[in-house]
Amino acid sequence: MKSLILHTATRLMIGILILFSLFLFFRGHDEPGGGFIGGLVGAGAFTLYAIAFGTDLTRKVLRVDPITLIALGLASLVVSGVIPLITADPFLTGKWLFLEWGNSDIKLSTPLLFDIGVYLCVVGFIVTVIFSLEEEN
Amino acid sequence: MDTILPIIAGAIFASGIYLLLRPSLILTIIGIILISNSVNLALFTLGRISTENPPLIAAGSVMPEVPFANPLPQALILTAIVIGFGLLAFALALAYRSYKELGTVDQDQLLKDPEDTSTAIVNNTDNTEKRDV
Amino acid sequence: MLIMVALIFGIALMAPWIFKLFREKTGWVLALLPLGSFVYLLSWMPHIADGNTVTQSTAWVNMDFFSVNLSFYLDGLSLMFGLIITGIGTFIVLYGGGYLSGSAYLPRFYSAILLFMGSMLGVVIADNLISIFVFWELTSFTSFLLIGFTHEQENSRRSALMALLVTGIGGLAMLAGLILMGFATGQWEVSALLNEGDIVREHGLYLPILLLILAGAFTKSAQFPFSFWLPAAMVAPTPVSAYLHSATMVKAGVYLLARMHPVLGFTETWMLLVGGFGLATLLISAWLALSYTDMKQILAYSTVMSLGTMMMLIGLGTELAMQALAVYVFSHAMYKGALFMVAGAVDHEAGTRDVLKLGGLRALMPISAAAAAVAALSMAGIPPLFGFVAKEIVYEASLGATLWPVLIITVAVIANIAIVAASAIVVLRPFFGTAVETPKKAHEAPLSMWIGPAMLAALSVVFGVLPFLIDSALMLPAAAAVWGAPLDFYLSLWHGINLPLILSILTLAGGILVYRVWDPLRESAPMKVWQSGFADYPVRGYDATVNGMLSLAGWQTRVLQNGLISNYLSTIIITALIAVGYTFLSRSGLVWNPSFADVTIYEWALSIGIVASLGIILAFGHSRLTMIVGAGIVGFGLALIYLIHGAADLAMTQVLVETLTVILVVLVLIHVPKLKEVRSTTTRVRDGVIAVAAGVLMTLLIFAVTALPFDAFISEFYAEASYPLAHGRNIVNVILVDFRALDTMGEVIVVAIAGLAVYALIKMTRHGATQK
Amino acid sequence: MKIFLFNIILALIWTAVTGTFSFGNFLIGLVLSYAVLIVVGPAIDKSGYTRRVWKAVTLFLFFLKELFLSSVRVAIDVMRPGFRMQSGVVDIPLDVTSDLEITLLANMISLTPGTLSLEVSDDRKELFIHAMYIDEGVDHVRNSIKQGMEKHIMEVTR
Amino acid sequence: MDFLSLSIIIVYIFLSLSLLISLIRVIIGPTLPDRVVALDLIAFVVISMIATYAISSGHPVYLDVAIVLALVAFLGTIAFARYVILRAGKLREDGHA
Amino acid sequence: MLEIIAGILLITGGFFVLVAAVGILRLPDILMRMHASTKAGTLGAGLILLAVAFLYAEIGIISRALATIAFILMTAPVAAHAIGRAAYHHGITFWKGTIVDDLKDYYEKTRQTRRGSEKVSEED
Amino acid sequence: MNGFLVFPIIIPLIVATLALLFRKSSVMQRWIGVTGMVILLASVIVLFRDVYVDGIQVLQLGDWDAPFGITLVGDMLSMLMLGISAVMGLIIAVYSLYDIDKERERFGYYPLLHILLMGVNGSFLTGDIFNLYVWFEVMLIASFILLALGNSKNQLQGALKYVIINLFSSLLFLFGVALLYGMTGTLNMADLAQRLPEVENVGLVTTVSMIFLVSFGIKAAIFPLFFWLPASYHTPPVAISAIFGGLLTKVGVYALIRVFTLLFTQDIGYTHTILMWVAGFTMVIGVLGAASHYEFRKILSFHIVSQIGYMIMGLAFNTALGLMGAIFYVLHNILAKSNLFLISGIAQRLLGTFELKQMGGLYKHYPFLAVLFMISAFALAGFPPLSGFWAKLTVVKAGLAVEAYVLTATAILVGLLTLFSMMKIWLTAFWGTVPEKGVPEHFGKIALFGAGNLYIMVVPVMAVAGLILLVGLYAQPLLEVCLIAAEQLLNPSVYIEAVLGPQ
Ligand code: NA
Ligand code: NA
Repeated sequence: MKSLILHTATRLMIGILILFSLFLFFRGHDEPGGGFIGGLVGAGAFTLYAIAFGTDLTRKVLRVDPITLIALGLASLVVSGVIPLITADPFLTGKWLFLEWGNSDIKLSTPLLFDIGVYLCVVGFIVTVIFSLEEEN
Repeated sequence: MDTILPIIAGAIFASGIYLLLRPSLILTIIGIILISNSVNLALFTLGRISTENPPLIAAGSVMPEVPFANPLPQALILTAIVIGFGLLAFALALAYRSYKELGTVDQDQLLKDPEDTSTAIVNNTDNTEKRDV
Repeated sequence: MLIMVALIFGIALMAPWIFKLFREKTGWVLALLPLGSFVYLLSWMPHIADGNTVTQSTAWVNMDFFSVNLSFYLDGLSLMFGLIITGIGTFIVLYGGGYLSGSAYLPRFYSAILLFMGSMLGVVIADNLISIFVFWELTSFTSFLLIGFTHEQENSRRSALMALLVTGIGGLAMLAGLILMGFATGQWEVSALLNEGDIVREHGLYLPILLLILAGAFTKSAQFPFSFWLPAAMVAPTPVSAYLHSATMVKAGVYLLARMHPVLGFTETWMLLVGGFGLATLLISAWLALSYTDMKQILAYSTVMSLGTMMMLIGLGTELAMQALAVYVFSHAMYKGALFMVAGAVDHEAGTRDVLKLGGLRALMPISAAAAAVAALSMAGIPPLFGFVAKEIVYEASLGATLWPVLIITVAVIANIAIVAASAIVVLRPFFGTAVETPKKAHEAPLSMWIGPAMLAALSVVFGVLPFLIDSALMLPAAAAVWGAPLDFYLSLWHGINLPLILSILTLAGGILVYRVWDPLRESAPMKVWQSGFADYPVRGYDATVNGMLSLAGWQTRVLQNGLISNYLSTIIITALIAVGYTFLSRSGLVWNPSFADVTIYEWALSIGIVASLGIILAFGHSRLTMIVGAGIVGFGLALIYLIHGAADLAMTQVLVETLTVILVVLVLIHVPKLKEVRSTTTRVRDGVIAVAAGVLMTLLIFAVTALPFDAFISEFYAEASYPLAHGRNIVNVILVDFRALDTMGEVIVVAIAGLAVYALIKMTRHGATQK
Repeated sequence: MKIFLFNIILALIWTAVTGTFSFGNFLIGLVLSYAVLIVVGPAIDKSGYTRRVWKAVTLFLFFLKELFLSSVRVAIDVMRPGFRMQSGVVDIPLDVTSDLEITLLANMISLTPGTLSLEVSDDRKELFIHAMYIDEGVDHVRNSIKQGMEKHIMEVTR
Repeated sequence: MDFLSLSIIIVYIFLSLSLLISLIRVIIGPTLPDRVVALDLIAFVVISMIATYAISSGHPVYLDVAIVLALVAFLGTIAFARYVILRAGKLREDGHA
Repeated sequence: MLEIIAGILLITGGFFVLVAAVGILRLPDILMRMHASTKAGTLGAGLILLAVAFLYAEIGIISRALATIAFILMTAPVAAHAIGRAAYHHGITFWKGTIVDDLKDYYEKTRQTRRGSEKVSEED
Repeated sequence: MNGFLVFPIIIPLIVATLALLFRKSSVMQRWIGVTGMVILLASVIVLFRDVYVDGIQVLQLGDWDAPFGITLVGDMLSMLMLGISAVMGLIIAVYSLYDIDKERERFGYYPLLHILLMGVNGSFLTGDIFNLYVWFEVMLIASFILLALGNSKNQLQGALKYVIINLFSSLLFLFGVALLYGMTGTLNMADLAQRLPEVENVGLVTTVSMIFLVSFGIKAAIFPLFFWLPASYHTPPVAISAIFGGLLTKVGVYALIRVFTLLFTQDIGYTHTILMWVAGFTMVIGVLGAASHYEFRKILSFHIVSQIGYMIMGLAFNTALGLMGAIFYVLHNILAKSNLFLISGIAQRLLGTFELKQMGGLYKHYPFLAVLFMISAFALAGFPPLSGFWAKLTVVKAGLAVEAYVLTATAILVGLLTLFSMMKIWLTAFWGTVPEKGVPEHFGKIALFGAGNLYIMVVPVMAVAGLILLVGLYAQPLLEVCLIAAEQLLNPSVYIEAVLGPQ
């Protein structure tokens, strides 16, 4: 959409939206948020950008083909589910790694990887859809 | 027992059903959106509700504050919402593409498949690609 | 015997390749197969003649309450039929090679005819009820292929289908009958069933069993009114007609009833039904034979007449009738086979089978003429041929009928008069009299084509003169098998002057008389009425049934499958409403104790807001964007409802999805014009009623369920396990990524694929567009 | 440089929204915002945001005042029966030039008394606003904006 | 009842009224932009309601929903605006009006 | 004390939201209504969020409340601009008190779009 | 616990993911697509053996005990369904190598096919009613796009009906799940089977069963809910038609069998009587629909409906023989119906049309194809010694055993009408004369195994025809496992114990 005001605002908003989406994503295991919600907000950022600047520019910003995002998301889902098979646990069993770093502890886990997959797929999905429809204009 | 939510769910469902039966595809799709919402609300209600604490465990605690809202229906609805969204996106794209190819969104014209109504021969080779055999 | 049948099937399937090896000589090579089988069966004859039976059984499917054996049972009856099938089969293979030489489809013909032979042999020697049905169906199938041999003609295809459907439905009925009989007795082997006759006859399901099995037998054996398919099947090449439609397949029904006679027979119902149908068939078809001039049509109706005779004999249910049956079946196979083959030879050589266009072929085709003459004399029942022996004993049996003997014998004589005339027509007209110009210049048929008729004619003479050759060896065991107990009789050509002989003379005289007046008779009004009544109407009945079914089908398809989603949907919704609503009201009952006491002010506001938005959506059908706005508000309202009941994640998701939904709809609506509602008010009111009913039903169901006690034990487990075991404080998220992660996985896949799907839908160029 | 600053600002926003003001969290925020900037880098215009924090604060307070006053005025007008004001679409010649300045101005105009930004001309020389109260003339509207909001903004950005 | 509880009730009443009044504008339109403006306001009402509920329920965690709503409501409005403009252009191309 | 401040903020905020609602119902044309919704709506929601911040004097909640206010301040005018511009393109029936329309002249000059005062057409 | 149970779900997912990552390369797509099917089949065979030897296998996903986590359950019914879907998957994948064009490959045909199978397999394996809903949706979305892939007018028209009606059906399903949860507090099907009998309001359980009947009935295409099927299945490329016609509706049948043997057995006199009515009408209406059409694939589509009736009939009897028949019918029908679709595709390649009235000469010029058709068509009509014979025999026997005479008679008559419409195809396309106009140049000149790549289409058809013959001639093993499956279904306590542990 051709509007200087919208363009400028969008440039500012996209960073904030993506950051906010990461925030929602990372804390999702403990507070409202998670892969979907984070992914939806993240996708909202690119949607806004696509509406404001068109899809060509948005593709440049995104760099990755959204379908590749989907594929990567699926891959993380699979990997997170398959990791426990190494220890002969059932598919999708949660595996956790607790790292101490400074005074904050970092939790790496297959559920987190799983949620990353969710995030990527959701973003990939919405961006694909928006791009496809938007490019019809 | 909550009385008002089942009624709301029923009302949304009824509206959805009515729209589902409209000739315009777009309205049909809006009907699907509404029905989807009503079923989610029904699931929510059926998990039994009251104004309770969210199913979150405060820092330093190992259990949510009781009584806490039933988390399972929430998770199920979340799943259903996202699935519904995916399907809806598809339905919209399909409606759009159909409009582009067929020139209308009126099912009375658009979907009146001649083969459905008669046993007459209709040559429909258009979906088959000609390759050298 | 399994090996024999399997071998036949195996070689049959290889016939096209064998053909590549032997070309024109293939018939002679392949004829070794039936011949070998014939010899094999013959080798059992002494054993059987001594009153023994042979059973062989291989389990096909063997389970507790479901077993099917590939079992075989050789006794007098099956042996006789087996010999007929393989014996005539030998000649037919040879004959077919000559008749169809040069046809591109000859290899397929060999396959089909041998497959048929294997199946037919299976029918008569199978012991297990289900395997009988299996072979029975295979004969229908192979017969279909053979009738439709000249498939490029519409007529052939139609006749093939007709035969398949008519015998097919009978076969299916028979299957039901056989299964019921199996249930009734617990026996699935014929050999064992033969001792269970009393159980079956006294069983409550006797009549249904009988009717179902009769349906199978009558259709297969072309009993009136199901006989029409057989004359129609004469479009098949002559070897097929000769083999299937006179010598073997059409006798399957006769075989079946003969086989089942000890089990199902001896009741008044049996006699009335089997005898009655047989009698009617023989009378009707004997005279129908005279209304045609095509040799094959005449022979076809004479075959129907013979089948009627056989049925009548089975229906008589006396010892003598059983003897007569055995002899009649055997003699019929020989003379009718020979006559058909000759008819085919004439057609093949002269180019027509119409007796009016033929004459004096005797000189050109001497061997065929001789064979035909002998066979026809046998058919007419003239001594010293075997046909005479048969006719004598048939008359004798008729006279011994326990029920209405006078009627039976009268009908038999009247019918046989016609058959005598028919015999005369098919021999005298083409071969004798003055020579007539024929479409093709006739020559004697090749060896392969005349050897069969000649041999069969010769056998008619041999067995006529020397009946003792086969009476105790073959006829007696066969008759005993049908009777169900040992019998003792012998055959002879000359019984002295008795009533049957007098009747035979009467018949002969009458036949000659009828032959003399055949031309005017054929054209006479009563004959036309007879023809249309008994030949044309059944066919029209078949057509009407098929067309009726088709128009019913077309009508119901037009009504139901009318192409409109909204009609499909309303049908589905109404079905759901009725199924669920009726069940609910009749079996569960309403639970209705509303209480709005604890509804808070913001819940009221939200509810009013949601309902108002629904109103907007419904009222602004002309403005889709307004509807979308309304739907958005409903979504926000729901998000708030979720939120105030403790579902933060849900509320966020709802808000996000609702917004993105609106965006998507808007992106699509940019391109899609709006549509005015064109539905009538009636339709809209109807839809409104459906919708309201659906909504009310949903509400009531939720009320009814929420009135039940609820145990949230799963969620309690989640609450306890979420932090200690799954390391998460947001229980909803832990459910999503851990407790029920598989759901989430599936859901994400839906979304992922939806992405691909939308991409493909929008981006893919229309298929074929580039080619055009 | 500006990107780096933006990076830090984003990291601070991160710590603010996460509500954990620890160094570790700030680092996480820094890393995440860096990642974000990698993603959205091309989207961010090189020219563009304030380093004059105190001017910004002044501007912000000025803006809050205007917002409140405008709301009160609207409230009064809304509640009062009948409408006596005169309104219209007015063009404002611009002195500010950069995207950020124009956007800031336009947005602030939209949130302040009786004015609403509608369009910026292609040559970025004019801003079209809808003004609710032009009872004192079009020029008065123009002047009050140029002397008020635009001046404040330019103090921050120049 | 303390002052806060009273003010919460008053706010709920205000907000509920606002919601219903905005709905009237949605209903009466007359143009799509009118309705979008109303929808936009409804988003503000809902944000306010959520914030109030975060107070009245004692669960500030609900505030996060308000943030999310604040972010995405904007997206919706932009999409509508875009629709109106594109649609107007399209109708013009199609030779309407 | 905090509770009193929060209560006052709440009521004031609620009042402004109500003003915005009444405004969009009462004001005579769409641009006029947008004045109400943008300004009063933003202020109302902001005040209520501020009340939350006051009431839960925790850094996490304050920062979130302020972040929300910031988002609203950032987005509301942009949204208003977008929809106002769209409304103009769609065709506005200005109320009788409208005395000037410079944008119309600009559009005519640049032939960017059809003149705002003419109704484009059907509702969609 | 049997960790292998998850393989039929994750193998297709991994394959699809790889295929997506390599989506630019047509060669990779094909290799991945076909190899994936082979691996899937191998994994199913391993599982099948486990279940055959050791009885019902269970996997508690995420290591959360039932009923808290999601349980995968492999009983004999699941294994049979998995087996047939893996076989068909491989067959279709190979057939697709020729039938599916580069454009469709580029837009993700192979990943979609695998995801479709993943949804199907998940539906067969899951022991959780909500998870079943999820797999249904996975299957649906994949089928939606496979149906529409290509965007021809026919496809879009068909897809719209398919999509909207199936969306509605899914929502109904979800509502049913919600009600079940509201009644029992659980979603695990074994747990549900335990708790549903304790629900005070028995009539309410029966009411909910009707919701499931309607919802699954739509998927299974029973009367009067089947309209979407004949309106859509004839529109996509043949490979897709085949997998739809063969497999997809059977997932609905599977679900009906599952819930009406495990969950809804409290009022059999009512529910299963309704099933009988449904069965009868479905058979008749479907076969009449077939009789009234003259398009190859439409005829086949209507027969799908008709034959669903037989399966429902076996289910309605609720006896070992009936269920065994129903299951056997499902398996047989998938083989025969898919193969007929595949044959229609070859015929179309040769003659350029699916319209019977413009077809002919196939028997004359392509006798081998005629044999393949004969085998499949007569199998469908229930002729011995082909697979359909055993299917028909068991169902008819079961019907007579429970004295459901009218329904059995209907089934028999419908069998005849099935034969009628199969012969309609035979009489025109095969026996009929070569049409004078519109026949492609190559007709009669190219051989099935000669020039071109037609053999890629013919070999899979041969394989299926071989299976049909094999199952017909050597039915015992399959009938036995169908019986095991039926007995497991009739004795849910084994299932419940396997999932929830000894009670
Ligand atoms: Na389906
Ligand atoms: Na089928």
